[in-house]
Amino acid sequence: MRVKEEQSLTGNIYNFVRKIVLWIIFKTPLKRLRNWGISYSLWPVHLTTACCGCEFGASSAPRFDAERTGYLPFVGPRQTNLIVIEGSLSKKMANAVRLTYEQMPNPKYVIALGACAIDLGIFYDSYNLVRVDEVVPVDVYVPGCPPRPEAIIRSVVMLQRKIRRGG
Amino acid sequence: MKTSLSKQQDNRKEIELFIGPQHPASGHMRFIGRVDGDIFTNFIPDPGWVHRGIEKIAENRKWIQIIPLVERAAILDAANMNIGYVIALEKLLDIEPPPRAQYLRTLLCEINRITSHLYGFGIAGIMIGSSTFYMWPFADREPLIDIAQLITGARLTYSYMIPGGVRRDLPQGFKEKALKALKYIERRLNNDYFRIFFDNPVTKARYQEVGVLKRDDAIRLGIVGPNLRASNVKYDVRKVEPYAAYPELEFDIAYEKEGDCYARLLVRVEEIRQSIKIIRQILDALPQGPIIHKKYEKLVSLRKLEEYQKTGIFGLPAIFTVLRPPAGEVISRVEAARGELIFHIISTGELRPYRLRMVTPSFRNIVLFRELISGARVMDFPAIYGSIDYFPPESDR
Amino acid sequence: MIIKIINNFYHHIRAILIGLKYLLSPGIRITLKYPDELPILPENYRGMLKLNNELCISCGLCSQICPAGAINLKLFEHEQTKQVGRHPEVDYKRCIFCGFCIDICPSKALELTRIHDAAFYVEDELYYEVNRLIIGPKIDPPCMRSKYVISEIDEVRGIVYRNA
Amino acid sequence: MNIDEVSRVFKDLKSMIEPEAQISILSSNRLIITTSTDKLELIANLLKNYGFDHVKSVTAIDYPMKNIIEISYLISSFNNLNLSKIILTLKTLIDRNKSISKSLYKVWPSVEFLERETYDLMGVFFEEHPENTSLILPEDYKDIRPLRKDFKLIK
Repeated sequence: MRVKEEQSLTGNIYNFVRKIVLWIIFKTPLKRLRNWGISYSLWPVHLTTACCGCEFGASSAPRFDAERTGYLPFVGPRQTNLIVIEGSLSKKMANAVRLTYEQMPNPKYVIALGACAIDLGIFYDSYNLVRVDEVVPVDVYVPGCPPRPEAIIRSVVMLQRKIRRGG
Repeated sequence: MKTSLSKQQDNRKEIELFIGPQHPASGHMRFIGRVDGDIFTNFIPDPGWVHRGIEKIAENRKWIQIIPLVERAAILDAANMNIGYVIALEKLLDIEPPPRAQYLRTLLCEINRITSHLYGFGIAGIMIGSSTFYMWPFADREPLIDIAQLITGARLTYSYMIPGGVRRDLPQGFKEKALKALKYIERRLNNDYFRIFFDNPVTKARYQEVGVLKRDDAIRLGIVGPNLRASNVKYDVRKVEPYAAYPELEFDIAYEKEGDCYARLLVRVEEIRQSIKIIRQILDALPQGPIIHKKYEKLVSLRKLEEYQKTGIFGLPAIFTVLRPPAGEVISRVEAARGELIFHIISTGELRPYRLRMVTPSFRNIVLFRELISGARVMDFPAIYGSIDYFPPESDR
Repeated sequence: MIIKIINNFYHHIRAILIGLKYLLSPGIRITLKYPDELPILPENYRGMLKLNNELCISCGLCSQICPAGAINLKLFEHEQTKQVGRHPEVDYKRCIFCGFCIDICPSKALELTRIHDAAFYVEDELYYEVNRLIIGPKIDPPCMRSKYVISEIDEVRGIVYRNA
Repeated sequence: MNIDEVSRVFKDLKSMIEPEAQISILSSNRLIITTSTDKLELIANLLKNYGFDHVKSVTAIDYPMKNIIEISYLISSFNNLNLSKIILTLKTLIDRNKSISKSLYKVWPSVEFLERETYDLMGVFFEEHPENTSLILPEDYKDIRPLRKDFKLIK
């Protein structure tokens, strides 16, 4: 951090304090602590876009129990920080996904689940689908149709690693 | 304070209430309701949020490529979607699969019916706030999914049936594993589920005499599946127009008389029991023999034929890539987990179908939302939705 | 009326008791602790693909049958054997794991691996060229201390896990 | 279902609906009735009185070469177990450019969503249908309706 000397001595205290606070949050071990905290409290919004949602449900159910990784599907977009796009995304739904994404607080992450979400999969020439990439930025891609619940948990673990490495 | 309240009541207006599209339950779907107090005066389902255009895409695919495509309509219920299409295709090609293949198909369909109903229970449970009854059925699906995975090699999307037979024979030691899983699920269903959910006074208070569908209404609206049978109509495609190995198997049609939400759940419970009975019969009376029509058996390469005789995995013959069924029009109907599934296929003798019409049970049940929820209280909506066992991707296709 | 109240009370208590029974008995958990315990799936599970390019006869049937259009053929020359042929490339961005390509391959050049739990940060990594397909998918276990387990169906507990 | 019963139903229906429509047997459980659009409701009423109480499917098929759209109603029965073994196809042909047909909502309320879907995906307008609005496609959809043959998917 480079705070100019005259700035710290003369005037603009507000700017100075802001810079100091930003430095403490983002450039010191506090940032690591913050990332560590975020990585174990991923709350995906309950936005089951298509049929991969069955496996999304199964991954939260007792056999796989994704909650062990600190990941709990939750209802409102304001309280969540992860979107899991389960499968195909229709044009009608793309609007809703974008709206949900914009309502979520920062930092926010996206997992694209299944072939349909990544490149439309078996519906590659469909007239009513869009790729997830065109709607929201994606952090982790999971292939499969549908992906197994293990793969879903793996994607969550990978996302946690990415966040801890510095998002 | 009092006056203002009463004043408000005098000028009371109906409020428009939007539910969804962000995940009201299994998959997304929007409802537009008008509420007066806490009573829905009008309720309009608005589907189409998972529309992928399967009917149109099918016109652009080879016949064999449509098998995985129609499964994606309801991957919970893939085997039943699969068998509906394959039966239609076999009618066009005029071939009949060997008896062992018929039994194997029936076996997978019934396993799939159980897993699908258990999924429905889980969703119904979480919708009325009983998270235990979300966890239990979802956990108890898993042994059966494992069984299906042993046969087909996939968890949900099996693509198991091909024209003329099935792709794989049973693996070794399958029967013991399957019987164990059946015993487990039977014990859980008959004891634990009833104790914690179906006999629970809370459940009964939420479900009984809510969302009553009378017999005449059910017929008038063309409802299908367990929802129809809960209104005392004994219509089951497996009995009316038996396909696969159903003519040789013994089972009863599950039905209830009341037509309310509770009856709809009980019909599903009884159907699971009948499915278990069917699977037991199949495991006992599985005929020996080939799993694929002899016309196709000769068409695979020698190496594949060796593998087939050794491990029971039948490779697809190369002719399937250029399959051209003769021109014609066929209709097939099968009983999927959520009701009657219809395929209406027009062939012109080309590489691809001219038109494939797929009428899924959920789409025919969609009208229930309007009929049952109009007039109900707001908090009856989750109970009714859960009891209908509606699956949006299946409805929208 | 009183009978109904007693009946309701009885059923409430019964529901609570059965819930407590499953809560308190630790032996009946069926949870697979995934990143620590990796499942070994049954033989012939339809996972990711592997190509044996010496057996491939460049017939192109796999690409013709693929329902998702995920297999492209590409002219390929093997580095050591100098064998040339049009070999398949798999695009896992589209692959739906139906296994049709393996079943139709007349020379058994494509084989199944049971790898099923892949996930990627970068989209391009999902495209498997011939070179990578010959080596087969290399997916690291998600954490260092993972051990392999086999799941078995059990009459009492549903599913049990056994160390492999 | 034996063939005698089908032929009995066939004879009954034949005496009932001719000469307004033509009926033929396709196989042991399939009957086909072909009629014109303006007689559709009349025939449907007769069939309903005979015992066919619901519609299973409304299939519209586009034939751009002949400039027609064929609409088939698959009809069967829940009440009468003998009739429920039969699937009866009620067919009518309409002009492809106008693509207006008569709704059967008054006869069988079960066609409601099936006809709405046909309107949405094939662009066939059903007169006297209570709600001819889009069901599945977005409300502002302006293109050619997707199930028409001249709607091409991009590869």
